[in-house]
Amino acid sequence: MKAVYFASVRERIGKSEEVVSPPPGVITAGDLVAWLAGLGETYAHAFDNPKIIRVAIDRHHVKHDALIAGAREIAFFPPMTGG
Amino acid sequence: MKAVYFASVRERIGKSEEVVSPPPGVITAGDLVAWLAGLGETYAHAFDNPKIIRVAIDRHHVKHDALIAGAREIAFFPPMTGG
Amino acid sequence: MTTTIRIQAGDFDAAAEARKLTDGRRDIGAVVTFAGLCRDEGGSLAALELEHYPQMAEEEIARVAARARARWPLAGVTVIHRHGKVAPGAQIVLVVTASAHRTAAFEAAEFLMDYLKTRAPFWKKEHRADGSEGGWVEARDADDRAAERWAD
Amino acid sequence: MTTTIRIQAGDFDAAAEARKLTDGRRDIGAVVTFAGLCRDEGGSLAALELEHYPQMAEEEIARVAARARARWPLAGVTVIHRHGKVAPGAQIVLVVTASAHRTAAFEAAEFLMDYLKTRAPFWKKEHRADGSEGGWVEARDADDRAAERWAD
Repeated sequence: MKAVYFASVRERIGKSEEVVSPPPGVITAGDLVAWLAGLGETYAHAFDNPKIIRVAIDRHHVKHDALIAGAREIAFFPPMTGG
Repeated sequence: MKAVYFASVRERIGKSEEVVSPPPGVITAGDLVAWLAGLGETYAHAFDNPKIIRVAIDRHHVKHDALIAGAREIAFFPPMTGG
Repeated sequence: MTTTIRIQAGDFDAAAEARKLTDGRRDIGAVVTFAGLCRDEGGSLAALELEHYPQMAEEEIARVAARARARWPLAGVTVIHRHGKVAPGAQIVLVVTASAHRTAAFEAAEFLMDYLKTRAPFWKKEHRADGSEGGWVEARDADDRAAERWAD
Repeated sequence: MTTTIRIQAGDFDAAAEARKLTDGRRDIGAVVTFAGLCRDEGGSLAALELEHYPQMAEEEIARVAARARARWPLAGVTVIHRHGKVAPGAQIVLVVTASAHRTAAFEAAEFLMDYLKTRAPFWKKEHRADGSEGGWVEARDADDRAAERWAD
């Protein structure tokens, strides 16, 4: 699946998107955040406060307990500040 | 003092303003409404529902218990419908 | 702090009025513009005629604007109210509020409209499309209730 | 019922957008226009840079607009949100709502702004006037609370 990053998450990881292949035990959006945080120093920094990270699956906001099965594009970003 | 009338009150009385000289017992705005209502058929019609009549003394909204002593211009009109 | 109040027969340019409040300023984060238009009531209305109490209208709107300024941190307030005959689709009233933050601008604009409705000395008479004489528009209890929610 | 949603780098003309909602109609009594502007924060800000999630931004705003339409009797809704760099004093976001009555127009505009603030995928980064690197603007709890008041 494609992971996309925005704002401070994008800046800290140093890329705006990539294809990721999480292992079978990664079932929810929250699992995916935790797994990404373990990919290296930049990821650990991007997800150092996982509770505030927002997740969107195929461009819909979801909670951390949402299942990621079947997702094509999962986005990670801090709380929004538009408007 | 000058009495000025607006909207349905003006239409029913048939004039927009006049000088009135109420007797000494007319002390409040409400007294004045009651006294005006007795001036004739058109006035009785204009003030047939005195509770809804709004009064302004020298261009400030007042309640019916407001004293009219010293007033130069007293206005009578139905509830407003601007905006 | 700019306060503009105008009672006029002619139309107004809402955008130009909003621009006057913001031009050259960099501390305004929110501009709320309310335009009240004449509805044709399903085709039954040919026009509205707005009667007003000239001197008091301006003074009363100034008092309402002063209350809004005292209650919210506003960078500017503009109120324009037309009188005379207006056709369906035409503008009747304009309120513009500018503030650093949106909550103040929104609340002040709603407050101004609620108070204009219940305190500004204007009365609407209907001219009917079928040529029959229209009556005076009745005041709405809903407008009184709307104004009451701002009671101090 | 007209719904217009645009995400664009360029500026917008609030008055022209409001006119598009009302032109040729005689059943609209109230038009509320909200324009959100970039503040200079007492001179410390040189510009804001707005990052966004392109496809989702438009879809999410459409979902928010659909909720507003379901909740209030609206004749039209327009939402325009800019991305990229904007200077102090420049416009960032526009919401226009049109309805027969003012309460629906006001409430829907406030609802749209509250939801845009908390659900539309946009992020603001500051560029400081002194040349130092600005940070990402922090989300405000007040915005979350503002959105929560509309909970069904």
